[in-house]
Amino acid sequence: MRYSALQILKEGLTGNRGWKPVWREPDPKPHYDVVVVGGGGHGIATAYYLTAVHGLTDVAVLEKSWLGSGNVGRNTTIIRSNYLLSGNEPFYELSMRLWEGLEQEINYNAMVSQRGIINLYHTDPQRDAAVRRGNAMILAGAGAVLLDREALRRQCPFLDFDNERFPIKGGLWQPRGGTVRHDAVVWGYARAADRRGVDVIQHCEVTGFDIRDGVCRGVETTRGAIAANKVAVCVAGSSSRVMALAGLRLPIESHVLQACVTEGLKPAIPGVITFGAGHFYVSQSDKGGLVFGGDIDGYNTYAQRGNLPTVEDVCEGGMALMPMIGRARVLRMWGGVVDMSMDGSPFIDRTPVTGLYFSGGWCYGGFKAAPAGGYCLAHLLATGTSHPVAAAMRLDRFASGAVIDEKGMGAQPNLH
Amino acid sequence: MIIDHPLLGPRDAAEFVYLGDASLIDRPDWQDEDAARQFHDYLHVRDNPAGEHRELWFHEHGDRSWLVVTRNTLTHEIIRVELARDVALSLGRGR
Amino acid sequence: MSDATLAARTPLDAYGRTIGTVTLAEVAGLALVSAAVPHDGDEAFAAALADGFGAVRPASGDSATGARPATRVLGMQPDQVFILFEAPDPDQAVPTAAAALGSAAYVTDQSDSWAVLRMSGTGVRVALERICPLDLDDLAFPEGRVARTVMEHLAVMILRDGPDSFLLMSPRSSARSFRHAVELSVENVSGP
Amino acid sequence: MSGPYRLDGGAIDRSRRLAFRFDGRRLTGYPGDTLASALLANGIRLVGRSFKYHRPRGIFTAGSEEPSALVELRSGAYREPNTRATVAELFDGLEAASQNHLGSLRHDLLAVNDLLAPFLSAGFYYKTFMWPKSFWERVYEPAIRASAGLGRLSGEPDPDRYDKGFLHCDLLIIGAGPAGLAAALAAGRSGARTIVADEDFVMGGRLNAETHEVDGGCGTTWAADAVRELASMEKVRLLPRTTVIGAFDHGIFGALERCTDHLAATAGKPRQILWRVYTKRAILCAGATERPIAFGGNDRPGVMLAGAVRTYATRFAVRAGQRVGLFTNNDDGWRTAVDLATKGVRVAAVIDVRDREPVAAVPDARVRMNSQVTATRGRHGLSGIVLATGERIALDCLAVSGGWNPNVHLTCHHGGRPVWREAIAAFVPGGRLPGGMAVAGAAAGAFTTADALVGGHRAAVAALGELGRPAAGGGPPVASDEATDVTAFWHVRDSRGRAWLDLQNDVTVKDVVQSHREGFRSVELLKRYTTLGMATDQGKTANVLALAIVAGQSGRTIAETGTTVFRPPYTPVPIAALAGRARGNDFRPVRLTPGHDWAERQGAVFVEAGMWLRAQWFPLPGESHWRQSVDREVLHTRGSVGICDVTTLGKIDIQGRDAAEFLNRIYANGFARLAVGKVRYGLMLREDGIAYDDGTTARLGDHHFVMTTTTANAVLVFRNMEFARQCLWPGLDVHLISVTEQWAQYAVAGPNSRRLLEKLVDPEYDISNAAFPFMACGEIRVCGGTPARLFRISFSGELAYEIAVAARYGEALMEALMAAGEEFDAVAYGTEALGVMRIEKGHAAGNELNGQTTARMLGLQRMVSKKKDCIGNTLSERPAMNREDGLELMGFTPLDHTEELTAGAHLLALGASAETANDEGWITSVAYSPALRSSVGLGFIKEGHARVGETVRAWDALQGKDVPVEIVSPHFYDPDGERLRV
Repeated sequence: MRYSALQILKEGLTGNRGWKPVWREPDPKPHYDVVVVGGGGHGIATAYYLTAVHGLTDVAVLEKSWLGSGNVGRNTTIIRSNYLLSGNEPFYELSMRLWEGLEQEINYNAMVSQRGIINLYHTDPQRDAAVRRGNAMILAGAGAVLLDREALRRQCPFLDFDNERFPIKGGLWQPRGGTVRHDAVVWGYARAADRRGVDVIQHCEVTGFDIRDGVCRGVETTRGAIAANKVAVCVAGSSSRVMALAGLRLPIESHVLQACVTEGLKPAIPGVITFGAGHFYVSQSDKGGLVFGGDIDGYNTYAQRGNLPTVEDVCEGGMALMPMIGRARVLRMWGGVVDMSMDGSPFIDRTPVTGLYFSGGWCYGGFKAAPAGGYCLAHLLATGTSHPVAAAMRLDRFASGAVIDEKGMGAQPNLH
Repeated sequence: MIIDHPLLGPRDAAEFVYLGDASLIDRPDWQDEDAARQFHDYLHVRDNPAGEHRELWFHEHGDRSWLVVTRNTLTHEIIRVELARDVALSLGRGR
Repeated sequence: MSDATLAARTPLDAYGRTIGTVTLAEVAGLALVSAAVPHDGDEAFAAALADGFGAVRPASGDSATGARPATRVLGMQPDQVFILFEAPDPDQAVPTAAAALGSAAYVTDQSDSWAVLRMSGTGVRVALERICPLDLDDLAFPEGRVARTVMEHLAVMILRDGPDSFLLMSPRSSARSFRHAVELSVENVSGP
Repeated sequence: MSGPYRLDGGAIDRSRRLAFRFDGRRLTGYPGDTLASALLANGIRLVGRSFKYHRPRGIFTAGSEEPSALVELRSGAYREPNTRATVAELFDGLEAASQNHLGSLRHDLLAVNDLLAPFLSAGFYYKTFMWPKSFWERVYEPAIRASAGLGRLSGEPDPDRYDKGFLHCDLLIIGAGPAGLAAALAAGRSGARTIVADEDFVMGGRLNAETHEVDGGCGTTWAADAVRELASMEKVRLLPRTTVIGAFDHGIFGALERCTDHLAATAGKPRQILWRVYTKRAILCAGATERPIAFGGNDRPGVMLAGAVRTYATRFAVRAGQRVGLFTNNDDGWRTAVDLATKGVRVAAVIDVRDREPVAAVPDARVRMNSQVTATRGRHGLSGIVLATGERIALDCLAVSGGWNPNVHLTCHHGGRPVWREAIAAFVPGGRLPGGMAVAGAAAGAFTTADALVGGHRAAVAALGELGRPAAGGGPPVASDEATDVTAFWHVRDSRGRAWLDLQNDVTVKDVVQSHREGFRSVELLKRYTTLGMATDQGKTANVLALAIVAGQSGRTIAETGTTVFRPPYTPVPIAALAGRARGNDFRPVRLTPGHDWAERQGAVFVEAGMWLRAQWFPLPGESHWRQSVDREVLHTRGSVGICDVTTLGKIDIQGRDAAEFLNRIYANGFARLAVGKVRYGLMLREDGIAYDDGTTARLGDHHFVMTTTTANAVLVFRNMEFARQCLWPGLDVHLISVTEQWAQYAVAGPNSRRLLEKLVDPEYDISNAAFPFMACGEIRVCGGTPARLFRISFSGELAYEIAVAARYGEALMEALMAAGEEFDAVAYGTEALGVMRIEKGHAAGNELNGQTTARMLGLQRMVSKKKDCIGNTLSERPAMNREDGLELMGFTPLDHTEELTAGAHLLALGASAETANDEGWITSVAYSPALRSSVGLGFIKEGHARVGETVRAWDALQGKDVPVEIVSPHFYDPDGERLRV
């Protein structure tokens, strides 16, 4: 069933009784060409691009819970390609381009909304860093605009420009950045992959890998053994646990990233704004809630919840930056477990086990990366070579020293 | 969170700074033949368990002790708190 | 050579104020010296502390009073105490401590590192409730108890030196922010 | 009695009238009213519009679970959107306005959405608005956004003050209804430190809304007596108007106290306080929330929860309608009919879905057992109902009771999932409760007053026992059991028209059925697809109903279907309250140097450096541009002498028998053999081999060093050194203490710096070049005996010193230095001039030491000793960090010296196209060099040293610049360092 205004009209007039399931609910087959572990944004996107770009259709996605129950279902929905380093920026720019054509391609409105993202700066060194970053973005085709105070004031008059502690000097603006309705991404990709023959299998947890002679030949699951020529693991938040089943240790720690949403409000904030002198970023959803967050709590955890001091710290940043939001009420705070890697950048790579591939370490930036993450992992699975924009995202980069450390914090995951 | 400091009693975790896996105490010997590999693993490769985790916390806004806290990463329950210096000495670290 | 002599200034310029039932006053004229105990030097240090200051070494989180005027030894770290004592000539803080302790401790002057504020009066704990994360109940934090903690993003050492009296020490550079935070806490709980 | 909607009795103070406004209308109420009760008392039923269809909305509940009656409270900057009228205490002068409508509340133009409802079913927006592509952001999304949302922010800074605080107790009791009060009495009488928090402004919970008896007397009176007794106990703290918002780790709870929301103005006191409550044990006595039944047209104003109708009558003395009907599936619902009838409210009908005898006699009411409501009548409010039999009954209020849901929310904050209890047709607390938490009363599924009293008492006694504290004598208060029998009933299948589940977000039974049909079968997927339970009430009245519908669709039980996850906060909390005081100047502390006031008197311009404020430059009269001041400061310093406050540098006192060996391991370069009386520059690596900090360390004695770190890294370096000391080499005798705050320190730089200092240094100290050469240090006295430390080090490249005195003398020393320098035309210089001079000298600073650079990149690879163990040296040898074609720190000058370089420009080969593949590096720092009369820059470029003299482009498309630059040595000024050794 193709989605369109006409279809809505037709269904509306007949009591909305004709809508069909967006995906099948197939039982797993005994063998697939490729098994993708993880039914989140990256896993589903990988399956979709395996079929759409590489013509592979004998593909299954295994999700231990409901579809999109991981980080794609609990993030702050921001998309951007405002990275600094050449190991990252072209990759995120590919992702941005995929976002830009996504809805028409998969016939699903994920509400890709390019309202722009502004990273504020408050000091000369921050400005210098913003200029370096902005130029790196332009080199990669991502586009960037440096806003001075007056230009910024026209866009965001509600900011506390003369904050007594950290006055705002300007901002680096990526007009193409924005937000996406996060759940819809996984639904749209799943529907499109399903229509091309991918088996999207929910409530099927991988409990082990069938590894013989250093070769991965399939997975064991709560719904039986499934053989596969290639297995790809995209389970950010659970990467260490799942890969440990294959006997692998990763340069990853699991941390909780909290976020908050307020009650619905009439439009107040135009795009995404990040505070350069505190821990706070915010956007407003189409439903009117202010969606905001800050840094991770900072300790290893697999509990999908955090603690109050982090939320307080984030709200302090919010009130320092835009005191007009004070009377907006936080409706819900939640936490997602993120893979924090040792340099703050992800991995899309083969593993020491032949036939076993890994995508993870997305830190708290995995959502915006889902299209390119899926695209590049599909490329690696289908062609056997890394996609050029993901070539630096290797598992062995800490041994070689070719790290991708955007923040310059070194091998301390909670600082990235 | 509250960390029950072995010398000071329960203190809010906000007084502490987190570092990570307590295996960071086991710094390799720079003169070992495969020191490069050992240092790589020491610094970068972690068990990252879902369950009991021994980890380093620094009482930065307190008595400046480094502590080894054994905490369950699924429930956040703290099972044991030790002075990291005692742990290091027990592991044979000295001069 | 210049004939100028250098005039000293305290972090809070002899600040004092009473708000409701709480009195805030900067405490000046005290020397504060840290004394670190050399490895395997615990006995020698205890002896030197007894000889030099007439005090016993307190455990971390506790304090001990000494024989010298206004001396209080604060247990701050596993191998380090702070010694607070009256010092008419502040330049003599370290020489005095060094002379008293000899080679039994490594001493470092901290007298100028901290703004010292005494907060006293019947409403003092209700006011501290707004910024101090520690339980200051009589049983949990009796007289003589000392702790280092954080209040409104500021490092603070807090010593209970009376039933309704606390000595608060916070870094000198942020003394004005500290004074403001304490004042606001008292204002927020005092009558209209 | 006053007006047709007021009854006798109630807990309102009739001695005083309060004037208030709703949508501009002048109205009155009484102290003790909520805005909702006052509106009902004035006969106002239409108070708002729903989220999606803009349907008329009225008052649905009498508590914090209210999904419908949301208003904008107060005005101007005080405007507070989405305030639940049911919990807003009435005060004199209150102003409220309805929200989410275009045009007037009665004639909302966006009500057209309701006509389009067939096309706006669950998830419609995912299926359309895709063409043409550009229309989403330009047309569709703005229209959706304007229509959605609810209330409006004022757009102005929140004018109120907020505070936070910390409370500690043995036992926290959450909720002061019968269970909570019984628990509190047991705890309080035992002497335990007890806190009782309740979201209401009157403690007592349902006892205030019911006609129950406790201990043989009136329940409300018993509650008031209990509260009075508790208030008299020294160890008990009562927190009314305080909502416990969340259970966090290790017994810490968040609680929001609303201090002044019930007043017209705050009188300068904090409006709200966010408490962090540290508990040993907690008892959740949060009660239960009534749920509705879904039937056709059940969203009309006038359709209310039965318990709420009862509350309005009993507590607030308000009749919710002139002809009230009751629709129930349980015995408790009948209480409403009986209580109303007793108070003289006309109860026109009682409709019970159960096929049994009537539960009670309700005079004059049409009683219909085994019957259902299928539709409602009315436009802006209820005018009548239609039963399945076709019978029509005229009503202006229908009280609906579908049973009660225990308020289990806080039990779920640590991942616990509630479990279904069929006997009461409700979820009760399940496993994995937050540590130390027990649940009592209706929150635990004990719905009678008697059970609540006993349960609360028992829970307290048990908690006290666990704390080793014997409970005082005396048993629980006594009450009789009320009838609470319930038969699960969720949805009238024969409904005509839409049956609402989520009144605010307009989610109907049809939406749930459709999304199930489309494959969104997990409750989480259902929630996300339909937005059910995502409104400001988080589905407190809707969720269980929807789960039951889903269960019915899938043929599973409710227990198998499960719930969505409850997360904090229990009720919404203002962002400002979570921020507390931290805004404006109070966002973070300000750190000032001892010389700050002096600099301020000179008119210095300050800049934030971390928490510090530092003087950036010192403008003189007539200088209109900062460059004039900075150039002058540089030229004066290089020409004669300048003084700069460098107090902010981190300073660490290091003592111990093994201090030298310790430093040898901390620094990449050697320190073991540094002589006493000497200073050495040191480079610190992280363990991963990246250069992260630098500074100088002076040896004051065999066992005594003092280290300086960069301002930015002072805390981190100290932390890392403590780690090395305690965890890596605990056997070394070394001790650290920060002395950053202890010393005021000034750089005195320039050819006349020695002559200036000689005027201040006491005569017994010889600071001649021979006696005190470059990199000497010593403890001296100045100005007639004041102890000081002198270091002959130079960041400017000139003959220079840093002099330190105890902070108390900092201001006086600055004045003395300037006075002594008068004859040399000494200048004070700020961080800008400091930056210019360090760039001229090619010294790396923050823009170069950004955590991404190696010693090799900085040209300092020879400093990394291979002959000793130190942090970072092993991993600094990794191949990718030592590539021959790697980045190297170089200097850059524009070919045209009138051009200005910009930091952040990237470096491209001449003729290379602007793309990532051709990126060869970037400019890190720039300055105008008055000495070279040119803009100069430092930067990293591939194979820099081999390319000296080559021209490349400093490409800054972001700022529209593309400047040809020559690659030069990074040491622009006095490259051989002759000036600093004289």
